[in-house]
Amino acid sequence: MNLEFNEDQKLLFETVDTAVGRGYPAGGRAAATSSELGWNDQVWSTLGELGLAGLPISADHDGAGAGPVEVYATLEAMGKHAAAEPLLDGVFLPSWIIAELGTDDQVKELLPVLAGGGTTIAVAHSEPGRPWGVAPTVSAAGSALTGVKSPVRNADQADKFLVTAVDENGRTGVYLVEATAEGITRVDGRAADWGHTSQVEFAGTPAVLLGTADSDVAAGLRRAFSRARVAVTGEAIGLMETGLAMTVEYLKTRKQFGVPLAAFQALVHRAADLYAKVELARSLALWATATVEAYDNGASTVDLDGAADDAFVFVCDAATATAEEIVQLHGGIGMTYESEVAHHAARLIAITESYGGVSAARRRALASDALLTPPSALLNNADAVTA
Amino acid sequence: MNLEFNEDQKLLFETVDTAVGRGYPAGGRAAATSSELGWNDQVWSTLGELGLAGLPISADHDGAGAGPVEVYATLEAMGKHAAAEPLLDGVFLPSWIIAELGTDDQVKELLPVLAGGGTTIAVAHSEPGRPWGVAPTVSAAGSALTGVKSPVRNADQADKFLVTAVDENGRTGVYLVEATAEGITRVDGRAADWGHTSQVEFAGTPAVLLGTADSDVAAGLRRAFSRARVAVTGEAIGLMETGLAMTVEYLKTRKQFGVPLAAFQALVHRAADLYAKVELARSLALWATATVEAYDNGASTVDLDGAADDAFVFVCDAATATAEEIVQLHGGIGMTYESEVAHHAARLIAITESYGGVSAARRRALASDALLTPPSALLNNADAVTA
Amino acid sequence: MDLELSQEDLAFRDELREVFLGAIPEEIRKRSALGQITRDDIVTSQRILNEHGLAVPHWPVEWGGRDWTPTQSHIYASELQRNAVPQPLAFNASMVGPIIAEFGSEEQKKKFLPATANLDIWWSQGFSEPEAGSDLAGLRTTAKRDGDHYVLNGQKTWTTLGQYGDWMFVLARTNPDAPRKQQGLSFLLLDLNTPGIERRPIKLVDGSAEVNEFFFDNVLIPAENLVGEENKGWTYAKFLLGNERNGIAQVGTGQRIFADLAAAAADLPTEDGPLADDHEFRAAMHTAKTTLLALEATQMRVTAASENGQPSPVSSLLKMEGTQALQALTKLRMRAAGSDGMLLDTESPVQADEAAVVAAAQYLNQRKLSIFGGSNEIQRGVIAKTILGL
Amino acid sequence: MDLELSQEDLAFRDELREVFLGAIPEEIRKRSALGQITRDDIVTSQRILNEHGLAVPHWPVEWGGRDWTPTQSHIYASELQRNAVPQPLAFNASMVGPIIAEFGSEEQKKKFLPATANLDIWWSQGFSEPEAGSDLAGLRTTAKRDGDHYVLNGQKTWTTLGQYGDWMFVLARTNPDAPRKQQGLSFLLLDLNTPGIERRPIKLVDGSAEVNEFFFDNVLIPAENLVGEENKGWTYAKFLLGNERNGIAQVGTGQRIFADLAAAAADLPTEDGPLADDHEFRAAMHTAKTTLLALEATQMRVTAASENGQPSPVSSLLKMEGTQALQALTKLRMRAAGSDGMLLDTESPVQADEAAVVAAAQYLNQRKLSIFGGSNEIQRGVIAKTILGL
Repeated sequence: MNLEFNEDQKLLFETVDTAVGRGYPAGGRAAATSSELGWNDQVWSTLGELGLAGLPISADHDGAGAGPVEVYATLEAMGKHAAAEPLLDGVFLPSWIIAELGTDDQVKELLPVLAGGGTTIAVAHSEPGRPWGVAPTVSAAGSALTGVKSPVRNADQADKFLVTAVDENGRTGVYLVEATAEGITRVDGRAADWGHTSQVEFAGTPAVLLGTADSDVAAGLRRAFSRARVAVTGEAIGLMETGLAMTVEYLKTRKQFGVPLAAFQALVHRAADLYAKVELARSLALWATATVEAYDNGASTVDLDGAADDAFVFVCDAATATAEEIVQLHGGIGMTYESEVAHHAARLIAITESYGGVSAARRRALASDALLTPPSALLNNADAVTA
Repeated sequence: MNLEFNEDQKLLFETVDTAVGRGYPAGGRAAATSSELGWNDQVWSTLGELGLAGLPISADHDGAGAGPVEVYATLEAMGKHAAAEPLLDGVFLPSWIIAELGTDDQVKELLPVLAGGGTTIAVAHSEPGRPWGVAPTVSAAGSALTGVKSPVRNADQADKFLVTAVDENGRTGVYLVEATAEGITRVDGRAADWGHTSQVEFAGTPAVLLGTADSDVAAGLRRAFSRARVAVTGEAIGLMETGLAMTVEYLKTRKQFGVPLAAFQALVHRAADLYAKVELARSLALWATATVEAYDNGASTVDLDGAADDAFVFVCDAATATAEEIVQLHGGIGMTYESEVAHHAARLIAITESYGGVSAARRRALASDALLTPPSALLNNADAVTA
Repeated sequence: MDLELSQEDLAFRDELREVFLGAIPEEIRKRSALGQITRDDIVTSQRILNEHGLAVPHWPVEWGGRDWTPTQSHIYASELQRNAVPQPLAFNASMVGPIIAEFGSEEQKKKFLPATANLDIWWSQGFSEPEAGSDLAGLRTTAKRDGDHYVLNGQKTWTTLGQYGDWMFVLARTNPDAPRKQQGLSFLLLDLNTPGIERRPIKLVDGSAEVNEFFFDNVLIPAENLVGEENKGWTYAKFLLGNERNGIAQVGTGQRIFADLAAAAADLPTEDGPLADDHEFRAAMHTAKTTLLALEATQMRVTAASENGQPSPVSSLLKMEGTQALQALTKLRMRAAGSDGMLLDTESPVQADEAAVVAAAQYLNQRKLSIFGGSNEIQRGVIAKTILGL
Repeated sequence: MDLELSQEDLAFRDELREVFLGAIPEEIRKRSALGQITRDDIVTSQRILNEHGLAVPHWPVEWGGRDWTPTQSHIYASELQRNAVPQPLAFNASMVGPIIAEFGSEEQKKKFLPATANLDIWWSQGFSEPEAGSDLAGLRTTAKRDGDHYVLNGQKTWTTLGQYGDWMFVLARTNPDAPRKQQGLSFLLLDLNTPGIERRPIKLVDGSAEVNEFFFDNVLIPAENLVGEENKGWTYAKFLLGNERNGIAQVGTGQRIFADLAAAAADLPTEDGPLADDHEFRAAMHTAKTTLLALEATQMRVTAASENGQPSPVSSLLKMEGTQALQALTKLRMRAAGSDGMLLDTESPVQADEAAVVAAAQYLNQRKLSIFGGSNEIQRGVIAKTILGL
């Protein structure tokens, strides 16, 4: 019974914290996202040198073979600085999809490249006006894709795309596309959090099916996205913690009516409530991370997707409330592009709409048969006895 | 376009306020509900002398023929003092049911008696463990009722009961039963707000069908209960206003750490939020009251039941929040039977479970086809033009 | 009680709609609804309204006012909002105009009021400062009298749409030795073409650039541009606070967003069917609907009190609760848009629905509602003090 | 990380369950779950626990303590709550016992500790006063030394279950001239059979009579009943605050209520089917469930910190958030009960389900959770000050 980082995990957190922090002084996220790349090249190189691209990739494929706790620690440290490097979306997530669905040859070919760092694969699943959980409209006729994906994060820098599409037989598959392949039209823009994002249109674009026609694509994708939902809660916790810390600092230093804002008890109590909210969210994020770890260790009773939905919903609700409150407690300053806290808020909000978004996750959680099962954080202590 | 009391209505409010206030000094509700009657006999007599029993009963039947605004004004004034007299449950509600469903002879016989004051009829619709909106389990075989109704408010003092029951043909009807009829077993207790309340069991109890076998009982009951839901929002507003006022007074006078509680900004801001909540609730309660009035005046576009549900839900949510907050801001004192504010809170909570309760009202509102129609408080200004 | 507009009021409303829908170009109203209005849209719209006598109806009659009843004023504000007509620039129509009309000299009235009504002069507001936001009276910008001029030094910020400003009305300290900080402030009119002014846009995190800061370095203001008396500026500024209650809760705007969202929800799909059938969405819409009804009914109560010549204490909650209702609606709109709100600022158009594309940025932008124009924290303090006596 | 109890801990848990479910009578646990526990239930239960060495496990070993690991203590608190076992009387087991064990004389330990553990003495708490609730240090009850006695005068209130009290531990002012109000307080043990004591029940609005007030008129306390040093009482009282963190969030209680409610919901009908299928109910249950998981995980983090010998700052939020989660569940229970919660205190049994009958009164009763034992307002202040440095 333990939700703590071990010593290695603590060291990992500190290493990432230090490395990312160096590249993200005040204004760091604004500078990174407004650059050509969309992130900080220096930080990205350092992360690569530290071997973090290969963090969750198995050692057989030149990765570190680390588990979900290491992923969480890394992303929390990045969230602390509102870092924009596409470790999760451009490396971890595609690596999970490839590991779930790829043929042996594909896995052997693709994962070592991802683990080596310096390359990203953009996952193109969302479509305009289309719910996350239904079949895509992009069609895969033969080995050519046609249709529109949007938004696709960091598509402008990706070397490849993983694209969900439906073949002639109505089967959904994931297809690997080279970014330089013919018939691709990109419309570049930004997300609400200023991360580079694009609409990507395919017109007869050559593609390769990931895995084989009889893979259980739905389950594989679901697991990979569940991992991403849990991982991104780590980033959210880092963002919330720093957002709260900046707000507390602001209350201590900013004066109105001749006294620091911290003299106004109404604001102080709201900061205390926010602290409680963030810590509860952290606890649930850690629990979900430990749940993924237990799943990976073969625990048979684990509901990976359910735990991911529960944690994602809870953390996203806290993230929304935190985004609103840290801005409100800063006043006008908190609305400006120049302020750190505004970028934390914007990124938190973008997280709540990631991987299908919080509304869809809540719908799944509420529809789940397991909803009314009494909660127990411990896997082997679930039988709540009632009088 | 007007939600104000006219001069007569203002006078009515002041009259009731004064009359009830005299009988309800500090501790008034506790004293009234713990008495044999369950209310204050003196106040009840005064209300009768003022002709308030007959307030909404038509002049043809010896009533005042007043409308929903007068009912609202009366109940808000009673709510101000947390008064326990059964004007709504024991007189107005049965009079509406009788007016909706009774035969001409029944109406002529019963309404003048109710209008005369001094008698009450208890409406027995709720059944244990049974949702409000489904057919009753009490059976009406021939003209004899068998089954259990609970809770029935002020059943111990009622001269008659109006009982919903299902006949041999599966038709729901409302039956008139003398309180002294044979086969009645009463188990007396109290509601959470200390109002006298009973379980009433019928075993072959003689009864008379209200109206005829082909009356539209469902619609008639729905309208009568919608009127009751709107009327009780008036009582709730009175309770909330006084509850807030007592809390504000407490904040001003009660000292902790050597200063009045009003020196603690966190508490003051919460009082301000509470004020806003109460005033919004009042606005919606007044609007629903005006809507009933428009309905009575023949406005064809009025959705009486929908407006009643919307107002009841909104006011009950505010009532729950107010009950919790006025107790919390008082601390331990607010929990005690001796304190006024505790009785206000308890009565507010009881209101939220009246007439089927807030959860069922919300279910109806959310299932309504009208839900997504853009809101307009004005009946002839509803066409919101969109760009 | 009465839930109907009178025949006269209905006729009045229909006249307004004829102008709003007939004379104001549809594409302007559409951009306005999407939060993408341009400077020219605002100018065009206000000049059309002015042409029809509808830009400054609450001014004194001799300067273009209409002497409407409170009900008529309520209808006017409501119809502007419902129809997404760009509101007459508040700095002109609701702020500096009424102040000049009330406290200005005859020369000032003649020089400024017609041009202000017609938006020939675009006014900016020079009140807030970096260290004087909620605590406005703590402002530090000084205007030192020197012969025929005041010499202005200091900084103003949060100047909404200041990038278009021709003139600015400035609250500045003319007597630094006044015993109370509210004393010693004066209300001055400043031509923004005067030398010594630096103007910098402040970009907001949603990407908009609607607020600005201004730096003043020995800027000369002719003494004739002092409004009213020297050192009485606080009185004039406070005059604004109670001046404009109509439309403060923006119920008409809320109704319009509700209608748009309800219409969109029929077509917006979820995994389980149209969003319009989604329970969480319906529950949130029910809260929004009843809140808007309660706000509109509250506005009716305030209007009735005005008809009776009394201020209603209830009006002070309209800003706070109206703001929160609008913010709740923009959040709902963002959730309805989902990931389509996460691609914007593109060079070419994208396939996603336009209203969805701007939804998340709009949500972020509208966080300002509870901050600017008297934060909700300030409103709570006002309610507690003036209404509850706390 | 590890989401499993070790084999040792599982065995430990199962041993506890054997006592909790095997030795504690089922009807006592049932009454406890319904909030209808009697004095005798509490005494019976504690004596059974004591017999099995489970009444005061966190006391020093020589007085019955078990020297458990933090994990074991966590399991113990959780299992008591989950199984609705009446907790050992907090005044005995968690308050006066640990204080006497830590600060009392040998005579006091011998005289009081075994009887306290076995609930042969029922202790009441004499801390709060009418003018000293949240501001405990402002208390006014005096204990003036007079020869071999202290003479007690004043009033105590909010004494939970004081109607059963045999003895009371009293915080009283022995030095009214101390420079700070926290100084000059002493911790005294008072036999409630001493002359000069008046005891009055305080009825709560839910109908319960579990709190009392006490009036002291020249009550003589033998000087030997002073615990520790004179005027050091505040130190001893504060010792309690950090002393008992296990179970403070009452997660086990929440899990039990959740389980009961989930089971009931399958049978509770609404107009549209079982409550278990109702969307509003499911949404509220999801919030309750994730909050309970988050609280349990937080408790795990606090326990881990204790294992490492460090206090976790997170523990201070457990009271506040745990309280709110329980209150949310009692509200849900009330809504599920509907009108069946509106008939209680009947002479004969009624047809409605017992859990439904008590639901509304329980909801009202549980409002105390966020008030007593350090109100949530006090908790926010503590978090702000000690954790955030505000």
